[in-house]
Amino acid sequence: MDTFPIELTALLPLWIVVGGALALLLLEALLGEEGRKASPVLAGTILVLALGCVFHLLSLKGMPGSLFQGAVVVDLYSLTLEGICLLSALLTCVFSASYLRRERAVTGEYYALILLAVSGMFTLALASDFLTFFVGLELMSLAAYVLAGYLRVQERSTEAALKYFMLGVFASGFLLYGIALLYGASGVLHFPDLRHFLEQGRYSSPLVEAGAALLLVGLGFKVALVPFHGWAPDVYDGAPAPVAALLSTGVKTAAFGAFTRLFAEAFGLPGNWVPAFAVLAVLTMTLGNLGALGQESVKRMLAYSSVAQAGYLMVGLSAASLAPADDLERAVAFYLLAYTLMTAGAFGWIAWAAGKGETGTGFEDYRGLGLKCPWMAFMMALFMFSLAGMTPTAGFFGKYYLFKLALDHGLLGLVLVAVLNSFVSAYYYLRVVVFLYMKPVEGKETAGLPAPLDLRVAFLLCGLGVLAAGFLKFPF
Amino acid sequence: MEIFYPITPAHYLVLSAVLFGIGVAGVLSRKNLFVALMSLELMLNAVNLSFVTFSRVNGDVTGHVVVLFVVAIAAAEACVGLAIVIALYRLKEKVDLDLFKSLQG
Amino acid sequence: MLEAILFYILAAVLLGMGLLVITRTNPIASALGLVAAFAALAALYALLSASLVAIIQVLVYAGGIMVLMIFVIMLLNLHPDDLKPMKAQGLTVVSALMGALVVLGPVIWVLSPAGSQPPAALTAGFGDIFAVGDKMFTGYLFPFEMLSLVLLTAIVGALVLAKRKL
Amino acid sequence: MILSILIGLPVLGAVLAAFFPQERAAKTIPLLASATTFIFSLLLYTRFDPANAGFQFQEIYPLVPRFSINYSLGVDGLSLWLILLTTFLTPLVVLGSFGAVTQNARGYYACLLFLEASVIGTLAATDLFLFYLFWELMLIPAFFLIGVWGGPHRVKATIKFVLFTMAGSLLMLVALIYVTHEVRSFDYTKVFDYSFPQDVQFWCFLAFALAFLIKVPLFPFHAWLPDAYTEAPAGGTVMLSAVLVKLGAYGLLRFCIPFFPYAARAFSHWIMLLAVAGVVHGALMATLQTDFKRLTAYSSLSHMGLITLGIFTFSLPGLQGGVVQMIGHGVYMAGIFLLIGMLYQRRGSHQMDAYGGAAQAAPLLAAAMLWMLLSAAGLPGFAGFVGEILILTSAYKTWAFPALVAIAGFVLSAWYLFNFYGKVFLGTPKANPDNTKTNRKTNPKKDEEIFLLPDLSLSEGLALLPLVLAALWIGLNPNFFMDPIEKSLDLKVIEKLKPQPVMMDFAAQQRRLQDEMESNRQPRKKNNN
Amino acid sequence: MGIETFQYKSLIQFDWIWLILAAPLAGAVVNGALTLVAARRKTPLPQGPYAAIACGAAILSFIAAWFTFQHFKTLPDGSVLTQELFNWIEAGPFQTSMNFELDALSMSMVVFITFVSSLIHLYSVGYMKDDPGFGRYFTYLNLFLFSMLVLVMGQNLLVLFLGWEGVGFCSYLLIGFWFEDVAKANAGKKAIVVNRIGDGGFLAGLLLLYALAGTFNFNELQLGKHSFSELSATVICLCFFFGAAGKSAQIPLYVWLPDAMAGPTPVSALIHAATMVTAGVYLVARLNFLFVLAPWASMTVAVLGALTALFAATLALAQNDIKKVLAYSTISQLGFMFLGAGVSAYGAGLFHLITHGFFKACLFLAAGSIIHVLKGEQDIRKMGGLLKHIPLTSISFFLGWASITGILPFCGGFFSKDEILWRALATPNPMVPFLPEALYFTALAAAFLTAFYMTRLFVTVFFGEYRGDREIYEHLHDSPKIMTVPMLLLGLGSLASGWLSVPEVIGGGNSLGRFVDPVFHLSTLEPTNLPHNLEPLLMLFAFLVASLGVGLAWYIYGLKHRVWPVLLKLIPGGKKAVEKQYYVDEIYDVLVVRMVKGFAHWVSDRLVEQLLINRMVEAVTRGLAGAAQLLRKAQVGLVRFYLAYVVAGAALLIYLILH
Repeated sequence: MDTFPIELTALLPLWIVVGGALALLLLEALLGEEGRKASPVLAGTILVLALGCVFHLLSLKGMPGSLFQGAVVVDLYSLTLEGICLLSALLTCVFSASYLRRERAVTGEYYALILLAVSGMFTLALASDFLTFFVGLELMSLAAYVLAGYLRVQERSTEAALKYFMLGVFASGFLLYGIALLYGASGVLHFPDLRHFLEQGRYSSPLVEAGAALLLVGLGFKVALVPFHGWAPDVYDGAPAPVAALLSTGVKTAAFGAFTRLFAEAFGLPGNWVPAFAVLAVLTMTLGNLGALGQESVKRMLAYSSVAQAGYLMVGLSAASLAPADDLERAVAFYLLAYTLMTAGAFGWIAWAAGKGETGTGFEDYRGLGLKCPWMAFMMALFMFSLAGMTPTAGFFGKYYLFKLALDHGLLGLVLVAVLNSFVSAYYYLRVVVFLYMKPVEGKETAGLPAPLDLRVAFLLCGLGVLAAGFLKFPF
Repeated sequence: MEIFYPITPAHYLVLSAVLFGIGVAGVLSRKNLFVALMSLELMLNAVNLSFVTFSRVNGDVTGHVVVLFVVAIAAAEACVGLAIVIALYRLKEKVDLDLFKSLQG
Repeated sequence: MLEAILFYILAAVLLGMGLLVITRTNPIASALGLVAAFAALAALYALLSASLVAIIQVLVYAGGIMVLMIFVIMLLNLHPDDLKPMKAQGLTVVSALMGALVVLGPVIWVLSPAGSQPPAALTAGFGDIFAVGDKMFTGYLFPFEMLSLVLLTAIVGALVLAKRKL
Repeated sequence: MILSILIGLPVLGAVLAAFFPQERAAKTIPLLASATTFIFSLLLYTRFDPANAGFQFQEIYPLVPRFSINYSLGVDGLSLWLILLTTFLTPLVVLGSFGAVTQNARGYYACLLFLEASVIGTLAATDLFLFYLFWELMLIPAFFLIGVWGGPHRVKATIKFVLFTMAGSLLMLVALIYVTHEVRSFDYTKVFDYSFPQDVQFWCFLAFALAFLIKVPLFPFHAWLPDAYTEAPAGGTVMLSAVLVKLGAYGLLRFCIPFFPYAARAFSHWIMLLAVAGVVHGALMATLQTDFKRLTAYSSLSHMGLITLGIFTFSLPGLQGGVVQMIGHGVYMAGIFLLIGMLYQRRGSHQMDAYGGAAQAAPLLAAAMLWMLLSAAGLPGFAGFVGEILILTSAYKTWAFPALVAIAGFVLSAWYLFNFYGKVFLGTPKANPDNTKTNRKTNPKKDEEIFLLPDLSLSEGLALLPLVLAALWIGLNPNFFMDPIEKSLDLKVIEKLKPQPVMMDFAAQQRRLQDEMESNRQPRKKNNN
Repeated sequence: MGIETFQYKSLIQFDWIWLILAAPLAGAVVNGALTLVAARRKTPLPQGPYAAIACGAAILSFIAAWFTFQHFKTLPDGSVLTQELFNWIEAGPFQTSMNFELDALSMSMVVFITFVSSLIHLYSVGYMKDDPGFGRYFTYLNLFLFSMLVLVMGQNLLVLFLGWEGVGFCSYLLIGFWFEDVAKANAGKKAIVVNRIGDGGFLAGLLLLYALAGTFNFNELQLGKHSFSELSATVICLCFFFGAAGKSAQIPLYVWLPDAMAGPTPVSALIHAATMVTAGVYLVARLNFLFVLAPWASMTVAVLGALTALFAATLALAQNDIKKVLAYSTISQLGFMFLGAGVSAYGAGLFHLITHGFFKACLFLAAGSIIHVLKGEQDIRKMGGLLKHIPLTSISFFLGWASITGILPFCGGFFSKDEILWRALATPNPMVPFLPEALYFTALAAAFLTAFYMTRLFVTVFFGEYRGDREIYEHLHDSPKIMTVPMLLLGLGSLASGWLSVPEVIGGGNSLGRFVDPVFHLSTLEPTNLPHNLEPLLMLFAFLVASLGVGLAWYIYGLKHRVWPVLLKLIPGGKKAVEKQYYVDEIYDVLVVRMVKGFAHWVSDRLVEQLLINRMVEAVTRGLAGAAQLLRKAQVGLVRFYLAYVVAGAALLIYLILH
């Protein structure tokens, strides 16, 4: 390994993914029909390879740190985020394989776009300056816009793409404006330089604060914080379910990861963030939960729930300027892992259970499924318990670490609101389980499709992950 | 008169802010998808003006680099945006934003 | 003095054209307004000694993006009747402007003092292709590489979304 | 290792029961697993050292090392009997459910065993985090038990149950995070030795107590109880009433009072008042019911109020009475609810009107029910009396008013219990509503079958017999249960509650606060003199 | 004084007391097991073994009691036999043992109880013959005997309470023995519920007592009785008296006893006449050392006792059910006993308890025999002229009648009642001066009425023409020997029991009084109101009053003079009121049952459960659902709105951060 430049080895997962994307495109172009059939397998292989690479890098003792003259930083945190994004993408690929076959929409470009999105996520996770950050964000977002509208013959899918795109670019404008203001104030784009600049005492310059506020708008949009969340329920609902899995987990993980790094490392000083974050957290949790409460479609409920879950993350992030960066990043990364496992699992389950054209996403459609397909239903129940934050699932541990972080730094009121919300959320999560197991089948036969082996394996891994994640040794 | 003369970077910045505002107003108020897209371009260009100004203030060309990147990204966005427009048009033969509200509630 | 005159003329053109963009019923008119606005912007860049950016602005934006946009508008060949109802209602406009002002007010308030200090002294070759290129290919090599992927994504995305058969 | 095995065995049984391919094994595996667990748990009693008030049978392994969360188990006098009660009741519930549960039996037994494991875990955990893990884990099997195998309104009931419990638990979680952060340890003993400032005690006590008092449930937090008890399947109701609600009382004894003695003393009068209000309210509500399962549910509320009353007397007889009452209530409520399940299985109704003269058709069933009702009514010599008299006498000494009001519960219990017994078991036999009128045409039966109400089957009898004997044993030899735990109660609860010297002047208080700051929040040893 | 008391009693370990208890318990267990086995197999077992076991157990218990009694008599005065069985409840300072003791009071009770119940066991063998619940019956009966013995032998109040509740429960079982009949089952329920109400008072007394004394042991309580102030003693005594009133059917809790006649007649004889209902008197006597500290409480006991005696006697006047007459008479006689206890004449109360036990058991058994031969007929209007057909029963009934009315001097109730009357008049009452006279005349009136209604009953049943079912009349013959012999024995017993304690003033030995004196002598107030030599005069007066009653009744009923109805018509509604038992049941229904149910319904259910709790839960859920729907409206689906939210959010953030 020593003979290779460090830029090559430390970023190997990224290169693998990029190479994979190109290979998939070539395959599609050169082989046509056969290439299409092989593309999910190839994409999966590439992702597994990259994941192995990430694990290997995580197991190495020394971390290379900053590379490309400070444009990226490879440390345990970014590698963990990469791992989570890969996990999300891998699950999406598995969910997509059977889903796309059912919808008769298999193409190589789809998987290439996933890989391109992943490389965007990587860039975001690794970014250590605003420009890299912005490029990564755009790379990820562009791929995401297209994926959301992938089933363009369906109005819902295209509408989702439209909404996602319009709001995404709009928010990018704000984000970019924020970067501009920060750049204007400090003259630098690198996070450590910004930190250095802020430490010199020009912290409360209104320019910095306004810049940070606008930055927050852009980031808030990406991670769907209320009131920047308008798109999220519609997009997650309208996009094909496997894509929704990717959008709500991988994309969010990368955005939240970078968000956390930005505020923990670049802005990690006591400042005016706490009230702003707290207000966002409260709004996001509460409105997200209330939105989910009124839904009759499980998929849309999950969409709102992912908004609410971002609110819990914000509870932890509210301590960003108070807690050590390490603690914060650890708590956030763990929560993202848990969140990815359960949310991706839930959306993937919808992809399986909703049937052709996603006609069956309502609560009523899953009546008595627990008796018909006990193990698949049990997996969904497990995801729901985890989302509701019940022990001993990963969801509980994730919330626990976040709340603990906030509480340890005196944010009692915020945690109480979070707890209250968590309580409300239990109602609609459990409602899914109620329909699965406790409502007798009435009238029409519900779905109860056979689950292919790859799906079963994916769900089993998800389920095991949800159960075990809290007890596993975390990389950092 | 000091507000208007001499020209300081603040003038450019305010100009940029106003342009950004026009872009925002356009996106918010227009139902025509094309106009909305163009308004988005206006917003990005307003930010570009700020970058260039700050570059000039700080005597550092990093801002210019950012602007070049933004131009490229804007191109990519326009490309995807137009593709979405086409897809929508194929569905409804219209490019009216208000027509697309099947996802709600 | 000359700079001031130029600035005010260009600013007037820029804002006027911007307003034109968001008020015209016909998207072609809007597009032409946008081209003009971009041109004014390029001139402003030049005023700020950003020569390379100014050139790229004209080449890429006015020459590339706008042509693409107009092509699409033409391609879809919208009937004039379709355009009528797409004009914004008065109330929406007012609320939009209010919204824009709510955000912009404080920003402008912040910007005015921040930008009022005199700019740094100009160094030789500030903003020319060498200076910018040097920066781009040293400190920002990685994002630049990634930028290529952005463009690739855009191409693939456009392909996926716009091709006729799935 | 004993405790881990006690937790592991039911889990193993649950997994086996769920996965075993043959339906027939669905009954034997859980029975074997729970019976083995019970036999194994007897080791706890035989090897328990009553002279040692600390934790015994301890096991400690790191669970989440970064946060120094340990998998640490241990048993002391506070938890000994409740663990044994759990292991004792589970095989009986399994046995008693043989006839009752026919649909998805494997899942049912798996849930039951899973519930047992989590209850034992809750009782044995000596790490606060681990305790919370198990505490919430209990909800999941209980949720399924009520929701899948319950009555017609089961969904509402189970959601209500889970949400109510969760509401309390979540607040407790916040307090738990706070407390463990303050002590910088999750270890029970460390937190136990720490003395919290008064205002912290105040709030943390409220948060902890709310969780436990909802579980108990204390009036007026009992809204979940009637529905959950009524709608759950017989086995589920048994586990709820006999085991789960006891964990609330256990939590009070284990955590609330020793951790926050100042606050416990400050709130004791209010809680006593609410407890006695629950005693009377439950009894009065029970007199109104026409559904006998609901009636029993309210009577359970009444009795649990008594237990809370006993705990908050803060005297040794009161606490011991509370513990004996917990065991006794566990035993006779298990009996009553099993029997109610058997009645339901025979006639498909919980309405008293649907029955009548059952004692004639099913004398053994009637005798067993009467036996359990006598315990519930607090007849001396039976399980219910010992706790009642101990609690009332100690409560009277602490504060006369609630004890005297609680007598109303004693008086009314005869009214509603014998009313229930009279309407269901005495009088003229009533026809099975299923077989009359409309059903007669489609389902012609002989006249004698209309009144059919078969007596206890062998498995049902076997399930009830230990309960019958236990109800008497507790009533006649309560010392068997009280002696081993006396020391633990004394040292872990009573000693903690003794008032510590109060600093009267402000300056001294300020100095104390400063000392606290300087000692960098290190755990302080309790000051006993 | 306290130490003196303690020294006065000497506790002597006696290891055979358990046998008295164990025999009936074992009988109950064995019979119970047999019954359950038979019920399970659905094939009834033969009745012989049941009867043998049960009667054997009762007789064995009597023999054990008798030998213990013989042993007891050899001991010096004030001795107490004790046996410690095991520690019952030990929790810190709360120490209670399952200990039993026999002093003179409980000794006499035990001998009496075991004797009477042995006879009634035997009688029952005949009476319950062919009943399908034969085994069950004897199980209950043995269990009752066991509980009753525990009650009187317990060394502390908790053990007493064990027996107290046990007899109440057995009474419930036996009243509702024929439970297929809803009315009978409900009578049982009424009994146990009313008893429970009294037990509430008992329990309150226990709590107060324990809080003050820290013990339930009678000996220790007596030792430490000076820790009670007069007020606390009064409250405690009133609480216990409330409990006693429940068990012994005194005002205001007597209402269950008439209904309790639903049980088999031997049960009425044993439980609801001879033994269980006297438990209240026993309790007051047992706690004499407390009552002496509380003169007001004692006075209450006396007044309520006297009132009950009169009140129940008036009710007995117009009853037509033979058992109901006897039931009211029991209530009335219990009132006499309480009157005795209330004026601290505990010995006299106990004496009357025993004589009453004999003659009332005898009367009930005779009534049972009549019912038996008449195939279940209980209405005296359908009887008459039975004297010559069932001579043995008639003789028994006559003996009982003679005892209760006191018409036959030197027999049964004559002495015991007169002793109570005398003490009521002669014991001074410093608080209410005219009270002794009032009590005396009330009791005398009750005695008069007793003589009257008993004679009415006697005459109506045994003389005149038979008015019932002819078919039964054809086959009339006396009950079998197994029934008549115990009946006659009891009749003779009621004659003989009068001689147990003939007053000294007329040259008697007052042996029972002397026997129990060590228990009570510190609590007894000397009858100093009147000179002792007035007693025979009063006795004579009482006899005359009783004779007047008998004569009047004979005149009215025996000679067919319809004076009585005319008399009643003079008081408008009077007869109806008496027949309806003064509407007490109805009043209680309104005052107690309806009020409790109303309270439960309006306060507990409507106000607390529905309005406060459910409404609140509902309000929260509704509020959340409403908010959720509102939020759905905000998610309009239009991009422009979402953009506007973004702008609003941006404004919010900027203001928050820049503020």
